[in-house]
Amino acid sequence: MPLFRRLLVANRGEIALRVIRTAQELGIETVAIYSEPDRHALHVRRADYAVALGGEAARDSYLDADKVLAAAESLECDALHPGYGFLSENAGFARACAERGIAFVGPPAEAIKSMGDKVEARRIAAEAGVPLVPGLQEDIDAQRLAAAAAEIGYPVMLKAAAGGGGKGIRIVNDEAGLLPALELAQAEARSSFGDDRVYLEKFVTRPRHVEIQLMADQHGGVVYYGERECSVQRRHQKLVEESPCVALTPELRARMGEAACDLARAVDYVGAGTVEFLYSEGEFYFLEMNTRLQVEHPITEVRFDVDLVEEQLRVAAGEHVRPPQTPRGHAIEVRVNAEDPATFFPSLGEVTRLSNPGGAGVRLDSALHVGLEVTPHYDSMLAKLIVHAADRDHAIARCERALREFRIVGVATSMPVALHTLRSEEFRCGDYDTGILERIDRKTPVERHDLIMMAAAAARFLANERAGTAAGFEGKDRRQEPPRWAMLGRVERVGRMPR
Amino acid sequence: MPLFRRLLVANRGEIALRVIRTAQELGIETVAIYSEPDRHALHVRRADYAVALGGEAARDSYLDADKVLAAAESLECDALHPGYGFLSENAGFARACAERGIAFVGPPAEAIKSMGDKVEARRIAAEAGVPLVPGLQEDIDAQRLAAAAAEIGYPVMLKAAAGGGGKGIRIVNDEAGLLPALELAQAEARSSFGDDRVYLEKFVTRPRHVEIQLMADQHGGVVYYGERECSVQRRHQKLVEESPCVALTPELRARMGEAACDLARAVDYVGAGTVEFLYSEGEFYFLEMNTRLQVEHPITEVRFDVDLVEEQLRVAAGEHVRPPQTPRGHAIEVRVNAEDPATFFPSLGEVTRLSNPGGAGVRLDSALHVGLEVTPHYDSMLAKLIVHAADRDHAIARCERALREFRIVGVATSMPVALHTLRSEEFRCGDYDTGILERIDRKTPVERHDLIMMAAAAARFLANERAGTAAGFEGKDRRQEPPRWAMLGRVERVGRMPR
Amino acid sequence: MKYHASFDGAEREFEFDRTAAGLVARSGDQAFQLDLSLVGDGSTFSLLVDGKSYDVVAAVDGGKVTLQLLGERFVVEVEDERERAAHAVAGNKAGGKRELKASMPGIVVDIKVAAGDQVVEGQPLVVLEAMKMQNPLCAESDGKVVRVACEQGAAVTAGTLLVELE
Amino acid sequence: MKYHASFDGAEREFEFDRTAAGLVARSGDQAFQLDLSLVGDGSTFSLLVDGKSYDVVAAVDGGKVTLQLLGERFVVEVEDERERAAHAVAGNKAGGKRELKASMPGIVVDIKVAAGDQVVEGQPLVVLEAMKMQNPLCAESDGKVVRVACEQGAAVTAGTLLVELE
Repeated sequence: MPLFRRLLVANRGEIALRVIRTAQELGIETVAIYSEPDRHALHVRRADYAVALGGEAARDSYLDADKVLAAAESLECDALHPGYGFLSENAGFARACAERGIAFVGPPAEAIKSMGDKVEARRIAAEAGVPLVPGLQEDIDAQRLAAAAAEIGYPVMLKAAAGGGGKGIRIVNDEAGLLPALELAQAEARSSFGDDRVYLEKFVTRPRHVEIQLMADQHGGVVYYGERECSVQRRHQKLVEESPCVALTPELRARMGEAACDLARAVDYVGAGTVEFLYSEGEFYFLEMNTRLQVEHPITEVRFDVDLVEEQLRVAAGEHVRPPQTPRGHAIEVRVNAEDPATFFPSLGEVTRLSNPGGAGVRLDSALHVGLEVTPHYDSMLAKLIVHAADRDHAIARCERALREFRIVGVATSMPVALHTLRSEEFRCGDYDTGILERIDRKTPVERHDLIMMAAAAARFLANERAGTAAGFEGKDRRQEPPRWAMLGRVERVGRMPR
Repeated sequence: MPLFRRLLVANRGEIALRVIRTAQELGIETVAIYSEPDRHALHVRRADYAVALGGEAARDSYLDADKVLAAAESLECDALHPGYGFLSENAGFARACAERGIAFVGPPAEAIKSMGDKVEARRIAAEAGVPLVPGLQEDIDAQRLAAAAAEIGYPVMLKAAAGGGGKGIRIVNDEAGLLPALELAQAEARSSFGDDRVYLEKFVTRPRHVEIQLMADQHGGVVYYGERECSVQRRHQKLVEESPCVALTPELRARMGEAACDLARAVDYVGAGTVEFLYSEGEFYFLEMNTRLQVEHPITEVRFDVDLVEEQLRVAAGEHVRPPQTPRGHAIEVRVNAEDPATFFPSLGEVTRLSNPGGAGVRLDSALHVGLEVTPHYDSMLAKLIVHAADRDHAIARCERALREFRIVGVATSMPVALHTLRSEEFRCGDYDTGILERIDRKTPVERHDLIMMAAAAARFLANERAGTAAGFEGKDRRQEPPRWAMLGRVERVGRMPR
Repeated sequence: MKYHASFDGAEREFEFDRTAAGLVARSGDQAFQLDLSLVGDGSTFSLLVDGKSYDVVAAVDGGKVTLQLLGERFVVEVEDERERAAHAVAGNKAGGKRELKASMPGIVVDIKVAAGDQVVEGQPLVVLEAMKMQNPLCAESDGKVVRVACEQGAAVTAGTLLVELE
Repeated sequence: MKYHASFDGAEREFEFDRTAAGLVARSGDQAFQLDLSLVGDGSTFSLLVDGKSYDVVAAVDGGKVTLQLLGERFVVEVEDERERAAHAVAGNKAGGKRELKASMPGIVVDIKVAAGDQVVEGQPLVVLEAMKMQNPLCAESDGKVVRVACEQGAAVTAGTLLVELE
């Protein structure tokens, strides 16, 4: 008996395909939903059933809870997997599923709500004994501030309570600078946000972003599967993730894991969740909890030999969590985004050729196919390349090798940025932090110039030969093929002479 | 310091690419060799260097030891990996490498020679205490025959010493039938082969083909990595392999493993080797030893988290063997051959589209690329699909899923045969033997007829719509694209409007 | 336009109508709601039949459609009305000589018949070696060998006449 | 035919000769033995330079060649002799007005300049939101804003004129 009879996959792209794959392997029927631009998408073609939502923009399709619920009900789905993004952290949607008797493959609405409210989440974390960045949030006056700063230790930060995105932050290096900085910060906050409240927080130097993957069942059981290091970020978008984090000791790892599980227990959590921490110099501080599957979950899967989507479905069906196996080796994930690697601008267009990486220790989670139109409607992530090897050095080398093999023609991708990261001394030595991407030298070495320009000139030379009728013509001209091949793909030629 | 400076990969196709990948990950420079039809092959494009051998047929290129050695010397290679097939089990070639100071990544010439001579191999195996199929090979007369048959137990086989390919075999069920059968067999052998010698062997009922993967170093160390079950065969060509073999108990597995290691020690073996056994009803019998990497080695790799090519290179460089890790889960490999799945005829042609399987637990070892010409010059194997999952049921489901995802257009492949095997009750229950492929029902169920014919009619309907200017035209007509796209691939459109 | 499909001994006729509500396929007294859409790679189409999804690779070569569907490969004969009418006329004129041609390039390693032999359907006539495999080429129907047109050991290309039958 | 390539501030001239011994590329006083061969997929070629092997994906768009090589992406300007001569003439007539156009479809979320402002190379002029990302569009060289041709909040398509400069 499968865990569920029929699962609606309320997402698109690689994560929809990811969920469909595991569901099918477990004998669960799958239902895809799709917006108008996604009619040909792989998740539609690979699911057992597909329901059109209409609309182009996310809010008219994948974010429209009523449409999604109607699709689930029309096909009599008994479960729904939200993936990540879209409706995955929408407490009301989770509740609506439950009300309709559809098992929401995620935490209860209350847990989503608690962790979605950042203030509430901090409060619960503090109560559960999870370390927070030390600071002083309330009742700020000069005396209390000085006392708190002395206790925390300099440098400290003054942040505008109403601020965000790095605005209204002042760093203070010693007590002498504290009061002048307070006045300036309050003035700045008033003019910028019309609200002069500020708060004090420890300035975490060289922070690393480290997160714990956990899984909780409906019976109070909680397990965790080690950590992931996600410090290679640009504008808070992760680009390269690895597991384990080279900075953690087994003792720190255990403390972080236990803290994450304590938080999950505090909100009666069920399902897959990730607790994000800032890590710096032997200390870790709670950032937030993501109440869903994380993009980078596969690096945990390959190390622990676990299928986290399977575990999600099991606990959603009422099973107990299973103890994780001992992790093995080192894993790295690279997110492949449709963007110009030099300017970071989104790159739109049609994927016209595709050559996937393969071989030992390489996993590709992708919804790429030839003919895919990359449009501005959705996220720019095209694929995730995951590698696994016996140790970190081999994993880095394997990831480089796979990146060289992976060829996407038609849109530019962020792969070269990942390659520069993997080749950088800072990443290789492992002593890096969330600022690494800004520091990496991405210039082309001068000694490559000859090769690059020769290859480009050779491409034009070939194109000219191909276009003309010059002697020395190489390759085949597709335009001269008999038109019948062009009908619907080429006919499979069984036992004919190769041309 | 890498293990070697520069490695010549004396092979083509997926195994050449397999070796190149690991070598590059270990920082070893790679040199590809290629015949004329292989100028565009992936192993040529992915290696650091490439040397043309000239010639089309294997004997004029990859089998020409002089050409291969000249290539290795011209690029100053300090090691050579023979892959499988071609020169990999040629003792003279191994010796020629050694004489030139090139490390042959394989066993010493003497070990290749001993195991390559089937009579000698049986003799050494018997001396080393490895079980052979019980029988009577020499000094056959009626009395000795009857005594031996009684000891072995009926049924027994009488085989022509000069025979082969199943000819000249008689099965005898009881003592009464023995002498009449001997006379007939001798007469038959005389008329068929001009040689009336026959020998007696136990008739092994429902044999399974089970083999042990081992690795030996230059210091007498030998380890083994469990077994592989390779009973899904057609004309002695393996099609689907799995690990572990469901028929073995841990005790039997250990006995087979120790027997294989004893044989390796008996011939001072070095490197990767496979000892093949017949298994039936709790007993196993030595068949032969393959003194090279085996096609199906990846199912061992994914279970043991080991890179066998890396281990080969390590022991070739003089390192000690490393103790294998505890195996995890279940693995299945499917060989994807270019052949018509209905007639088993070779399928030649050009690969015009390719869509690779992906996701969790899926590995593809392949040298396929769009534009590949499948010619009659070489082996028909195009790719190997390897899946790994927590248990056998999940592995079978994952393999089915991946086979559905894997699309090759331009040549027909054996994938549907593998799919029928995986779906058969005989394979699923695990109680199968080397005769399984002949017994599997490959007929299309009648309830699929409607769908198949509708899809085919729809394809013609679409093709007609596409060819004409009818209303309701769907999709895009590539023939109307601007000619500049056709030059050398489509231009990557950064930030243009999608059409 | 009607399409006549035949596969594995079964036959069906389909008619496709693009209506305001979408595409409808009719076969006998059955009707299916279809959504049919070519993927941009030129060889794949997505087929939704009453909500069920199928990912189909198709190669159309005249009246022969080769499908990849659900991991399997099916070769289906599909004629449209006009072709069917034309073939019905031509069919009446057929019969007489038949030829066995090499279905792939290879080497003739065995010839199992001689001129004048009676053969039955499925009987191996010639063995061709290609890609390290021995491939028996068999008679497509009962008949008599008129002429053996090849020699043992000869290298032949695909399409080479090997045996003439009647 | 000579080809003039420029990349990242560097320039080279190449000439290709197909000789009996193979293809030779000459650049200045250097000569390279090449083997250049298009793969059947139409966008990839295999390049062997004195035995070293490179797998190159190239897209040629007029004089702009976009390469994928060794895992990286390079955009190289390549002119042949004739184009170079033609451009040298045209170049002398250029100068004057310049335009900032939307490099992608998106929504104008911020306009950072007004008519009459002096701007320097690299200075952000307009911020365009696309795919959940804020993308600053910057001045390509120093100059003066003549006219702002867009409004905050407007949805624009790729190529829409946003700011005129001189």
